[in-house]
Amino acid sequence: MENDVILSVKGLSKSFGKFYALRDVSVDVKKGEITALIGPNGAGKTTFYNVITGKYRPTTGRVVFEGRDITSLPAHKVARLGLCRSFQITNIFQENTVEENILASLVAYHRKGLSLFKGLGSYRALREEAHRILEMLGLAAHAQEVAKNLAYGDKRLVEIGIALASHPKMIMLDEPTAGMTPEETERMVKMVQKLFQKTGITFLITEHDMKVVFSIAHKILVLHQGCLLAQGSPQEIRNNPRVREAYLGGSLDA
Amino acid sequence: MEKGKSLKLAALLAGALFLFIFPHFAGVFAVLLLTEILIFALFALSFNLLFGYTGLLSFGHAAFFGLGGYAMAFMVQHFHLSMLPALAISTIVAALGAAIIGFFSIRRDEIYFAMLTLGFGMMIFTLVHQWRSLTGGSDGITGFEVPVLDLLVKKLSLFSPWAYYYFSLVVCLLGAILLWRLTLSPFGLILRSMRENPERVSFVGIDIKLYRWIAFTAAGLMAGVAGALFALYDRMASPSMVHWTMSAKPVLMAILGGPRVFLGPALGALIFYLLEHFITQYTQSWMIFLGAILVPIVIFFPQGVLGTLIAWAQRLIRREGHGE
Amino acid sequence: MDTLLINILNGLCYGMLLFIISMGLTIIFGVMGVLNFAHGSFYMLGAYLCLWLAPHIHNFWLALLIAPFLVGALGALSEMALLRPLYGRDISFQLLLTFGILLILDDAVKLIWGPGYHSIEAPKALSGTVQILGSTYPVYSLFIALLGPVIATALWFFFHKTAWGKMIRAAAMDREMASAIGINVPLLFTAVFFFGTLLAGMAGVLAAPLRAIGPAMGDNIIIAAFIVVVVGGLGSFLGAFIGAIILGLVEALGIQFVPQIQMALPYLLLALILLVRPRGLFGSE
Amino acid sequence: MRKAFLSLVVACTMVGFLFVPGQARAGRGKIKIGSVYIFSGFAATYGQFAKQGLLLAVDEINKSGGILGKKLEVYFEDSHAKPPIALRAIRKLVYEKHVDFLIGLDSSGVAKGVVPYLKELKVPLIITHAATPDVTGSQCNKYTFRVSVNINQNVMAAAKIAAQTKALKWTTVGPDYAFGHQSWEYFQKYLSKLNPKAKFMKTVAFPKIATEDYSPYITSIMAAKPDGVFISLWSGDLVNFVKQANKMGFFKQGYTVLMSLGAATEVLYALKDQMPTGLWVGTRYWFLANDTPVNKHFVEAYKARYGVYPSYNAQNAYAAVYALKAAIEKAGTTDKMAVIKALEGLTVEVPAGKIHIRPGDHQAVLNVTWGKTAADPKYPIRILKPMVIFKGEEVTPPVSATGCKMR
Repeated sequence: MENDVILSVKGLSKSFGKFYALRDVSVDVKKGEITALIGPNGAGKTTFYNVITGKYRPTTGRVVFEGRDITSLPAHKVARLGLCRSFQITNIFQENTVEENILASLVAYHRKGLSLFKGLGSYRALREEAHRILEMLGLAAHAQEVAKNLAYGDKRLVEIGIALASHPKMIMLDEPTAGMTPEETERMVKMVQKLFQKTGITFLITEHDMKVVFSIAHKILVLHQGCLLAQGSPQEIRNNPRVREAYLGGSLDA
Repeated sequence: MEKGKSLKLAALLAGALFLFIFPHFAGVFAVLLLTEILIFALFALSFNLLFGYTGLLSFGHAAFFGLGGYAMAFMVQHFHLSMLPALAISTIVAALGAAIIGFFSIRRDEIYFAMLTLGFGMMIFTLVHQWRSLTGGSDGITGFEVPVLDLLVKKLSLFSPWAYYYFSLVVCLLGAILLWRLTLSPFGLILRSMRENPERVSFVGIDIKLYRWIAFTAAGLMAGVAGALFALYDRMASPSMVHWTMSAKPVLMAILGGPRVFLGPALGALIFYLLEHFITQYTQSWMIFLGAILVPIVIFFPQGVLGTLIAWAQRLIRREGHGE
Repeated sequence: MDTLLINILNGLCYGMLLFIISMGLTIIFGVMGVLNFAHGSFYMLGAYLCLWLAPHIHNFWLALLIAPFLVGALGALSEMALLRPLYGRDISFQLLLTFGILLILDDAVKLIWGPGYHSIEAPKALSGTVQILGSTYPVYSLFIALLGPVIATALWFFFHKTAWGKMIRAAAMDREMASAIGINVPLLFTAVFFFGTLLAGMAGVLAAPLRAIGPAMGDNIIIAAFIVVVVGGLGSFLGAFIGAIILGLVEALGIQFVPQIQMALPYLLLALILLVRPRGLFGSE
Repeated sequence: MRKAFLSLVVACTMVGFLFVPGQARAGRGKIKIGSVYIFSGFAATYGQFAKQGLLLAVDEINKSGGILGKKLEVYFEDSHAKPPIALRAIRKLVYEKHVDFLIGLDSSGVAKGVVPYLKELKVPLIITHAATPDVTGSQCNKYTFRVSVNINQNVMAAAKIAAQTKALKWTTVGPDYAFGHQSWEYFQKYLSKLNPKAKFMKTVAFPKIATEDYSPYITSIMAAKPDGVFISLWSGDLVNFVKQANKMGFFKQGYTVLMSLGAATEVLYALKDQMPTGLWVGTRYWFLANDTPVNKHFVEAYKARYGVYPSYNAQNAYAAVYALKAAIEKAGTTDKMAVIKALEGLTVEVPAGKIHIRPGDHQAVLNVTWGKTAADPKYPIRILKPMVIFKGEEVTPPVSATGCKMR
């Protein structure tokens, strides 16, 4: 039972002054599942991500990843343990090429960053791996393009590529379809499902598009005003009266 | 690709060759001027490792230039060391200084980083300015001669401007090549990624403080080499080497030439000195002209002169390519 | 004891000059995100304009009204013509551009007024000395030390009670929001640059009877003003006030107690504050 | 790929500009003089005066047929008061303009940085202002000459005056570099010999060059309650200091005040009647100090051309040109080594009086003027009344005491 849980959060709170962005949140994320974290704007989703991945220190509570206490670890150490994230706003290396975006992450994972004088070109294995990742994301043709010139949807894929390249055990995606057209959204959903099937990586996704959530998530967590309102299977959440009342309203029927 | 590579190599070799045969056609003054340009090109390149490649605007880079210069002057004046050991010690002194100052400075970003480096730089300035028994105060250390270059099999005098030009050329080329390799390495990629987005870099598992610290120390080390060369070129180490106005020079050069192109700052150094050289021939108030030239360059050449030229050239080439 | 008191007064007098300069610098930074390297040169220009006006109008107070206005106008002009194309670019471009303006102003002043030092008499009413605990002290310095808080209060009223002041404060806190709620941002920027350089010019006029007027006076003060603004917290009104007082006192008392390292003290202060409080004393995270 | 190529093309083109010949080697049959002074920053008036004095002399000489039939041509460069920049300027003059002789240098710091390098340049330099004893002492070499009053001479005279006053407890205000510190050091050395009862206080003030605000220093000095204050500030710094000291009542405390460079006309012009009367001030030349025809002519010509009375820097530069003229005529050639020989031991009359350049250390021996500031309706500035003139031999230490080993 314990072995199934990859990320365990206990009594997590985060306050900014008097304001509690998170209040006593306890959840478990199971290995090999896609878990969705939903909640209205300002429910504390991004804060939840930031506290877990080491951007903020929690006010109280513990975060355990794969049996290791990672509470208050700095971001780069959390990433090293295999817990990676993407960002709500496109957060890539704009002036670098697409390939370099992926390579940066690979360099970090393979701990080649302190190789000071050997040219990047001579790391054939890294470049092949970068190529494989770009191929998987359907971006291979854009490898030498400067990232800022990509289409919006492609940029979001680069974002996921950066996370993938650090060989994560678990990826936390923060609104991967934010600002996308319906076509782009569909492409992204398919991509996430494809990645999940191919790699078996555990996913935690925040998402505002309920269609997306209910089509891909195995389990759903609902945040409301910093508190965990409910958790369960999509069916359970759909039928949960509190969730319906507090947040979902009638939208699920539409 | 292969063709492009060989073209680049050929161009670089041609450039190096040009620098090597240049003194045979030029007068003493041109040789001296070019020596100074080379030294400042190295200084600006070292600064740009932080600015153009890591995204950190240091406003105290002259501290390490000065540390290198003072260490060199001190070693030559008091211990009469020969060139290579003196240069090695100066480099180490500058690198140590950079490691210590960098340890604190890299904890802050952007304008705060600039201000911290300014603060530390001016503390070093005060140190050399006030510690008269060690540094000669505001007069600096003067009156020493260029040490001999002891190559074990042969001792070479670097007294003549030509000899010193060649020595500086070799050292500056080596320094530039090292910096260039650094930017092409995985380390360089991480630096460039940090320039774009330091937060993202930490989320792929990189300790950005460590990388910034290494970059800061490396940049300070190379600035120390340039400073040591400059102290010998000038036959003096003076507080002006450490002052913030000296720190402003590589900033100016990098932005003039183009911080996103490796050789941009070197070109910036060249432009800076040639401008100064030509303008001061006609008028004593060269600052007003420098300002008048600086302003349009900043407005109309957002990627620096070299960066903008390259962008134009690329557009031209692309257009030709479409025509075919 | 009385030496200490006099030196505290010296420090306050210098601090208040610094405050007026830094206030302009910090407003410009807060609203526009521009660190104006030429700010010290606008200060110098204020002093020179006062020198130029003095024989024509024979009235220091009138000069105190006119000269800063002219400086502000030049500031606004240079903002419109030169700085505007640079918004949205990296901060280093603005730093370099204002550095270019500094070079031009410094040399222009030298071409117009010559490289020498000039001096201006304090207005008659303030030209004497007073006895403070047995020491003589110039009335004019005392006047500056007292004028500082008056100006600070006036500025406080401006920022908190007038529409323009509130707008500037809102824009300083959140630039994007300012444009979202319909403030004419280009106009606001020009106005802010006008106002900021006007303050620099005013400090220049006030400093004219106190210090020698010379081409180097701007370069000496700009770094001190940078330190004040960063120590106080970029864009912070209160920070500029407190920071200026601290720096003024540090300089004056440093000379009395630790003359050997006095030169390093402002930088030491800067580094310590930044390491302990990353955004300065009153800066917001 | 193309990036690297392009950058190289651009770089090479620009370096090519260096080949564009300047006006170098243009004037055969001319005597070229390179001149380096401070033309910018806090002491830019120095350069201005020196340039005016120098040009006056050059124009006079050229009008009357030049030296040995050759016209003089002068190139000016700015030292920014910084040694490295001065050195660069001198290299430019020697290597690019191919000047035959150098005249100039304000600031001891600049002189100390430049003088050792002359051995490499092999061009004689006549210093007209920088006063550090080192350049005609520990650093002396055969290329370096000085026709102006140095620290030793100026301060020896100051000590003689100080010994005559009742003041016993002395302190100093001086610029924070070698000149200020050395002035104070020599003042103590000479005064304690002349008056063993003189005491030198611990509270001294060495504000850095181009200090804006002197009030804390003035406060400290006033708090220490000295009898006498020896002030070695100069140019803009002295102007600044006097203004602020006036406001703080510094000059009303009954101190004996000695300003080693207070009688510089540019300072007096800047201060006008803000310069208090009754202070002892020194100078390196005073335009009313002698009424020889040479001096009268100089002062009148200068006043007519520039509208002000000449400062010491103007006279010194003017004197240097005439000293050079005398040496070239004595040598009968413009050959540098011959001119150096001729300069050694040369006696020449200049506006400041007869000066004699000692062969032993290349320092000129000349009269030193001090005096008390006084108002005179005939002049727009303070003048010296009474005036005390010290004979050069009285205030110049012997060559053996300078530490000079001529090589």
